[in-house]
Amino acid sequence: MQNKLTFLDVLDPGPGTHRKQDPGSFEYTLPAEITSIYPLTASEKLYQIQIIDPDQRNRFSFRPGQFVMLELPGIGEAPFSISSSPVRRGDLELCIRAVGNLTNFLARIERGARVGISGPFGTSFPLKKMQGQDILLIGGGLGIVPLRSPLLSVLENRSRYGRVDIMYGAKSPAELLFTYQYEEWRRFDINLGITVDRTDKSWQGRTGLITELLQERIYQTTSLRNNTYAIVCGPPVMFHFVCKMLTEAGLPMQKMFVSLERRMHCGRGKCCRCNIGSTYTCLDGPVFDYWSVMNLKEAI
Amino acid sequence: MDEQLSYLGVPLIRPRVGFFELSSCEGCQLQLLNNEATLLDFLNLVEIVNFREGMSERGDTYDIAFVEGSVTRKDEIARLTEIRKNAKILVALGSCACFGGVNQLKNRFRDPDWVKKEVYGDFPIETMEAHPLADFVQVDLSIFGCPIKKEEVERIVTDLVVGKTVHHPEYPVCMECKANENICLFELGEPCLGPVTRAGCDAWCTSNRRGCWGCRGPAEAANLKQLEEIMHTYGFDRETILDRLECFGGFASFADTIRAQAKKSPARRKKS
Amino acid sequence: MKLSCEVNVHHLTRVEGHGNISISIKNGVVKKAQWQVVETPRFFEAMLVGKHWENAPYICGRICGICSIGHTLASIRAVENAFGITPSAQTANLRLLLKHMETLQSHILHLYFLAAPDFLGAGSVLPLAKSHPEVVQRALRLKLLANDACDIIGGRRLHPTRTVVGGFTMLPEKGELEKIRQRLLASVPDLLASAELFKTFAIPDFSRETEFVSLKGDTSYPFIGGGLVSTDGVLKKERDYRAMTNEYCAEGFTSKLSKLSRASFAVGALARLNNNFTLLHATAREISKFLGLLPVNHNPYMANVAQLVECVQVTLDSVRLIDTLLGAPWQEPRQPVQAKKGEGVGAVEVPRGILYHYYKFDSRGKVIKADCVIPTSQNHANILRDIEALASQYARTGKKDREIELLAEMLVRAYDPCISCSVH
Amino acid sequence: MIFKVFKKQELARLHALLAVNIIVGPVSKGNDRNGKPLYDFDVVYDFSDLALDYTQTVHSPKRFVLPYQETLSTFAVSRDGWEKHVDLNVYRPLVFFGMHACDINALNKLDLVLAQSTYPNPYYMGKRKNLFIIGLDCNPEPQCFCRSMGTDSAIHGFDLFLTDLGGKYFAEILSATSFDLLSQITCQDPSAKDLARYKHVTSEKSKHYTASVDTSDLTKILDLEFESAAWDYWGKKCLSCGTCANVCPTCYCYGVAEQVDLDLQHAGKTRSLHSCNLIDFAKVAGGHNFRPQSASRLKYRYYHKHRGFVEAFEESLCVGCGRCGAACLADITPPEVIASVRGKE
Ligand SMILES: Cc1cc2nc3c(=O)[nH]c(=O)nc-3n(C[C@H](O)[C@H](O)[C@H](O)COP(=O)(O)OP(=O)(O)OC[C@H]3O[C@@H](n4cnc5c(N)ncnc54)[C@H](O)[C@@H]3O)c2cc1C
Ligand code: SF4
Ligand code: SF4
Ligand code: SF4
Repeated sequence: MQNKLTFLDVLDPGPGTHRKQDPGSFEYTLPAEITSIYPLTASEKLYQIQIIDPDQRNRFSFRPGQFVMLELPGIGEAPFSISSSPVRRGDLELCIRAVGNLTNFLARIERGARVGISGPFGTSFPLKKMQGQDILLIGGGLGIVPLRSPLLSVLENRSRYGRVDIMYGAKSPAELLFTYQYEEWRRFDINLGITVDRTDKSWQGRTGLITELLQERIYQTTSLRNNTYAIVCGPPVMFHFVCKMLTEAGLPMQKMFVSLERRMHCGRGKCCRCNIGSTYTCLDGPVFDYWSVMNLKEAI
Repeated sequence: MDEQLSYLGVPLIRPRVGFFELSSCEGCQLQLLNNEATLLDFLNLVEIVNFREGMSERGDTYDIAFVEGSVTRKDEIARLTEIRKNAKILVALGSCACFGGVNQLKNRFRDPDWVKKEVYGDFPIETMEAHPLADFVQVDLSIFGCPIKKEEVERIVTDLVVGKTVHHPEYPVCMECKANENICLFELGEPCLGPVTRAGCDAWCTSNRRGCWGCRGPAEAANLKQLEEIMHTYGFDRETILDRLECFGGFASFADTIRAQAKKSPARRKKS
Repeated sequence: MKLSCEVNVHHLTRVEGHGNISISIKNGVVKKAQWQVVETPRFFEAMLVGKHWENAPYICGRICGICSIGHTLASIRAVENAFGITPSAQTANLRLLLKHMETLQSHILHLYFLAAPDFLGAGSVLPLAKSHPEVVQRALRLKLLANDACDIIGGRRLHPTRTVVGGFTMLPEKGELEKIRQRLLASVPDLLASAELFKTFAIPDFSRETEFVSLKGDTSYPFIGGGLVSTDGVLKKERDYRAMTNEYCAEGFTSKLSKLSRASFAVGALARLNNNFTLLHATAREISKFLGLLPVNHNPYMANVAQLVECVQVTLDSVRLIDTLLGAPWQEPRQPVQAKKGEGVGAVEVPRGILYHYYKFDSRGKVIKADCVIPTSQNHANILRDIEALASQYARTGKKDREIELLAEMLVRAYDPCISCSVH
Repeated sequence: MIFKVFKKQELARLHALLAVNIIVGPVSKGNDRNGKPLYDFDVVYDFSDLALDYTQTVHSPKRFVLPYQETLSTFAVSRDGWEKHVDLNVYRPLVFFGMHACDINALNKLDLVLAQSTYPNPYYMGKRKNLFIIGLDCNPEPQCFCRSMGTDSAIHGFDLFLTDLGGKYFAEILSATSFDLLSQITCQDPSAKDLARYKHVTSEKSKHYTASVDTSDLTKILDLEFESAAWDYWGKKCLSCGTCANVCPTCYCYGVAEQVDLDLQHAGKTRSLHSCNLIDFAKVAGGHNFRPQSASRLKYRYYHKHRGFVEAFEESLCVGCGRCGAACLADITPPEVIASVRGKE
C-alpha cells in the first residue's frame, strides 16, 4: 500500500507557526461574555464584552481603529470597531447600532449571553506619529464609535498631544452617542463641538452641519499644514465634504485618516466582499489615509 | 410543545400560523406536509391554528397567514381581505399567490367569455381575471416557486421565529445552476430562463436537465433584453420564449411587450 | 327520540379543495341532502389553446398538487398518442414506477393524515403525533420513502421535472434505485402494521349499489393506459373515453359531473379493486381478504381499505419494476419528438380513479382543443347519491347532528376527493 | 528538474498504482448541440473513463479545493450557551490525473491569496495540500489566451507533468512522491531524440493560439479608462448571472450565510462562492449598494483580476483559459472586453 498518499493535516501545528499564519485560527473565535449593556439611543447600545478565559483576555491587545468580528451562531458575524481604550485589553466595549440580523438580535439579548470574538483585525490610527501635534477628531453619526478608542487613548496621554478638537454631528439630539461622557471629555482640555441637523425643544446646543463647525475651527488657524492630524469617520457624504475642506485648508492628504465601511464576511482578506480593487478593507483598512482613498476607485 | 421557545437566551414567540388557499392546485401547502423528515420539528416551532387541508380545528387570529393561490373570483377577494385583517404577517405562498401563476395564462385571451364557453359551454360560471394577492391586499413576504421549495419555507419560518429578516437571493438561477456543475442547457440546445429568473430553488429544474420556466419570477437585475437576444442567437423562436415567459406570470409585463412588438415587426432573423 | 337534523359543512376540511355538505332532516324525512362543489375554476383547457405541445404536460401537471405526476403522465401519454410515439420499455417501466410511488404517497397521505383522525377520534394528525406517535412515525416513514423515490425518478416529488414527451430528461442513478428497492422491501412490515391498524377501525355499515368503473388490466393490475371496464358490463377503448365520461354541468357544482349506465358511477381504488381483484399480487389479495374486502363491495367507506391494499400492491410491484430496470443497461433516456397534426387520449389510473387527458394539435403541434376529465368529477354524482342514501338510512335512527355530520364527512373523505383538481 | 520518458501503455500502470487513492480526472460529458464533445472533471474509477485527449473542461477544477458551497462550522446550542465545531471537510488525499497548465497555474494563483497571505484559509489549504497533481499538455482551443497571460506552461504547483510525444510521454518530475511512483513503472531518461521531439511539440503548440490579450501596461490602461464607454456597452449585455465567476478557475470571492436549524438546537455557517457581477455583492448595512450598475460590477471583475491583483501580487488573477467567455451567454469575453477598453475595434 505504499502508493497510498499520506494525508497532511494542516491544523497540525507544525514547527514555527506564526500566530496569524496559523490556519487553525481562521474560524476560531474566542468565547466571550456580554457583561453589561447600556442603551445609548433608541437604536444603539453599548456592550461590554469580556473574553472569558483570563489568559486570552490579557493577551488580547489592539490598537485604536481596529475592529473585531463578533459572532452569534446561526444569526451572523459582523465587524465592529472597538470603541474602548486599548489599555483595557480583552475587556471590550462595542457600540452597536441595530440595523440587521445580527445587530437586531444583539439588541434583544440579555446580559450574560455568550458571543464569539475574533480579531483584532485591520489597520489603526497612527497615534504615535500624532504625538506632539494638534488633533482633529471629526465624526458623523455612528462615526463617533471608531473615534472613541483613539480619543480615550489621547485623553489617557493628554500631555503628549497638542490642541485636541472633537467635532461631532448627529441627525438629531436623540441620536447623539455617549452624551454622558461629554463633561468628562471636556475636563481634559479639549474643544468639544457638537451639532445636530434637526433640533427638538430640549436641545440647547447648536444646529447645523458639521462642516460649519469645521469651518470655524479652520478660521482659527492660518494653515493646518505643519502641525495637524485629522481623523474623519462617518457616512461617505461626510468624508467627501470634510476631506475636501481640510485639503483646501492645507492639511496634507497623508495626515488625514478615515475609516471605511464595507460588507465583510470573513475579516481575513479572503471573501473579497470588502475589496476596493485589490485593496481589502479588512487587511489594508479599515483605516486609510486620505491619499490612499483618493487613489481607490469607488472607495467612498 | 407547550414549553417556551428560546434561542441564545432570547425568548421567542411561537407564531400562530394559518394556511389558506385560493385558486390553486394546493401543491404548495402539500409541500409542507412533504417535509416528513422535519415535520415534527416544524410543528414544534409554530402553532398551526388553521390548515383546512390537514385539520378540522380552526382559529381566527394568526401571526402568520400563508396564502396560496391566486384570486379568480369575487368571493376570494372577500376571503383574502378577511385573512389580511386577522393576520400580522401575510405571506404569499407560491407563484400563484405571488404572480398569478399558471392561472393567469387565461388572462392572455382578449375575450373572457370565450374562455368560459371553451370549458363550460353555456353553463353559467362565475370567474374573473386571475390576480396575484398583492393586487388586493398588502403582502408582507413572498415565497416564490411552483411549487415552493420546502427547505426554503423552513428556513424562512425559522428566520421569522428567531427574528431574522428574510432576504431572497437577488441573482438569477444561472448562479446556482453553475454551482451545481451543470452543463448549460443552451449548449445542449434547449431554452432556459435561468439567466433572468430569481434564484433560491437551487436550480431545481436545470439540475434535472430541464430548462427553467421562470416560476420564481424575475431576478433583481433581470436583463430581459439580453435574454431575448440569446434566445434568438440559439435559434429559439418568439413563441418558445413566450411559452416560458408567460407561464407563471412573473414576467407578464415583459411578455406583453414582446407580444406587442410581434404585432409590429416581423420575426427577427437569427444569427447563423 | 330526535328525528330532525341539520348538517352544514362549509368548506369540508381534510380534503383537497373546497366542497360543502348540507343535510336537513325533519321528523325523519330527508328534506335536503347535498354535496356541493364551490371551488373556483381555473380553465386549464382554455389556457392550453394556442400553446405549443411541450406546454401541455408542464402546465397540466399543475392541475393538481397531489396527483401532479398522474396528470403529467396522462398528458404526456395523450401527446405521444397524438404524435404516434410509443415509449420504450425502459421509459414505460420508469413511468409506472414513478406512478406507483405517487400512488403510495397519495394513499398514505389520505389514509393517515386525512382519514385516520376520524377513526381515532381526532381533528387532525397533530394530536395523533402525541397520542399515537408510532402511527404517525410509520406514516411519515412510508410517505418519505414514496416521496424520495419520486424525487429520484421524476426529479421532484411534486410537479416533476424529468418527465417529458418522449421519455425522461435524465435517468436515476442505479445505486439510488437499489436503495429505494431496499427501502421498499423494508417497508412491508409497516404496511402490514397499517393493515392491523385499519382492521381495528370501525368501518361504518353502509352500502349502496352503484356502477364501478376502472381501467381494465389484461395481465397486470391497471395503472397506465388501456380500455375501461365497468361492473355493469361496459367495455370501451381508451380513445372512446367520452362515451364513458359523458360530462355535464349541474347546479351546485363548479365541477362537471359524469354518468354512464346509471345516474352515477364510482371510480378510484375501490372500483379498480372490484374490477381487477384477480390481478392483485397474492400478498395484496391476502390483505384484502384479511380486511374483509372482496369484490364486488358496495360500501364506499371500504375505499379506504382498497387504498391500503393498493399500497401493498404498488410496493411489491415496484420491487419487480426496479429489478427489471436494474437488470439491463440504461438506454437513451429520451426519444426525439416529431410534432404532427392529430389528436390523442391518455388514460391513467391516478389515486382517485381514471384520469383522461385529450388534445388536438394543428400541424405545427399547437393545441387546438384540450379536454381533461378528472376522477373526482366522475365521482361527484356518486358522492351526492351516497349522501342522499346515507341521510335516508339514518333519518329515522335518531342519531345526533354531529354523528350524522361525521358520517357524511367521513363518507366524502373516503372518496379522497381532489376537488380543485375536479374543477381545474 | 528531473525528466523521464515512458511508453504510453505505462500510463495505465501509473493509474493502477495510484488507484488506492481517489482519482479525479477529465471525463466525457456527451456532446453539445453542435456535436462538439464536452468534458468535465469527475471522480474516475476506471482508467478507460479518463478522457485524456480532452480539450477543456466546462468547469474548472476549483471545486476540489474551493467547493461552491461548504459548511464552515456548525454550532450546538443549548440553554446555557453554545459550542462551535469546525470541520475542514478534508479527510484524504486526492489524485488529479491530467490537469492542463492553465488550471495548475490557477491553483498557484489561488495559493497566493488563500494559502500564502496573512490568515491562510485552512479549508482551502487542507484540500490543496492533499492534492497530488499529474499535469498534462494540451492543444489550444479557440478561446484560449493563456499565452498572453504567461500561463501556457506550468513550472510549479504539480507533482508530475506529462507531454505527449506520440508513442511516449515526456515526464517532468517535481516531487519525491512522483519520483517514487515512476520508479515503479518502466521509464527511461530522455534521449536526444526525445528532447528534440519535446521541443518540436511545444513549439507546434504555440503556433495554434488564435485568441490573445494585449497585457502591456494593462494596469495603467485600466486606471485611465475607468470611465470608458466600453464598460457601459458590456454592462448592458451582462446578465449579472455570475456564470463567469463560477466557471473561472481563479475567482474565489465568497459570501457567508448563517442558519439556525428548525429545532433551534443547532446552527450552521456556510460559505458559498459569489461573484462580483451579482447585484447584491457590494451591498452594505443600511442597504447602500456601492455598485448598483451592471457596468460597474462587470468593470470591477476586470479591475480585480487585471489591476488590483497585479498591484498586490505582481501577476494577474487570470490564466487565460477562456472559460468565462465560452460560458457567458451574452458573449462577453476577456479578449474582446480588454481590446475595447483599450480602444481597439
Ligand atoms: C470595519 C467596520 C467597523 C464597523 N464598526 C461598527 C460599529 O462599531 N458599530 C456598528 O454598529 N456597526 C459597525 N459596522 C457596521 C456593521 O458591521 C454592520 O452594521 C453589521 O455588519 C450589520 O450586520 P447585521 O447582521 O446586523 O446586518 P445584516 O443583516 O447583514 O444587514 C445589514 C444591511 O444589509 C442589508 N442586507 C443584508 N443582507 C442582505 C442581502 N442578502 N441582500 C440584500 N440586502 C442585505 C440589510 O437590509 C441591512 O440593511 C462596522 C463595519 C465595518 C466594516
Ligand atoms: S442551464 Fe439555464 S440556469 Fe443553467 S447556466 Fe444555462 S441558462 Fe443558466
Ligand atoms: S429552475 Fe426555474 S422553473 Fe424550475 S423551480 Fe427554479 S425557478 Fe422554478
Ligand atoms: S459577464 Fe457573462 S457570465 Fe459573467 S455575469 Fe455577465 S453575463 Fe453572466
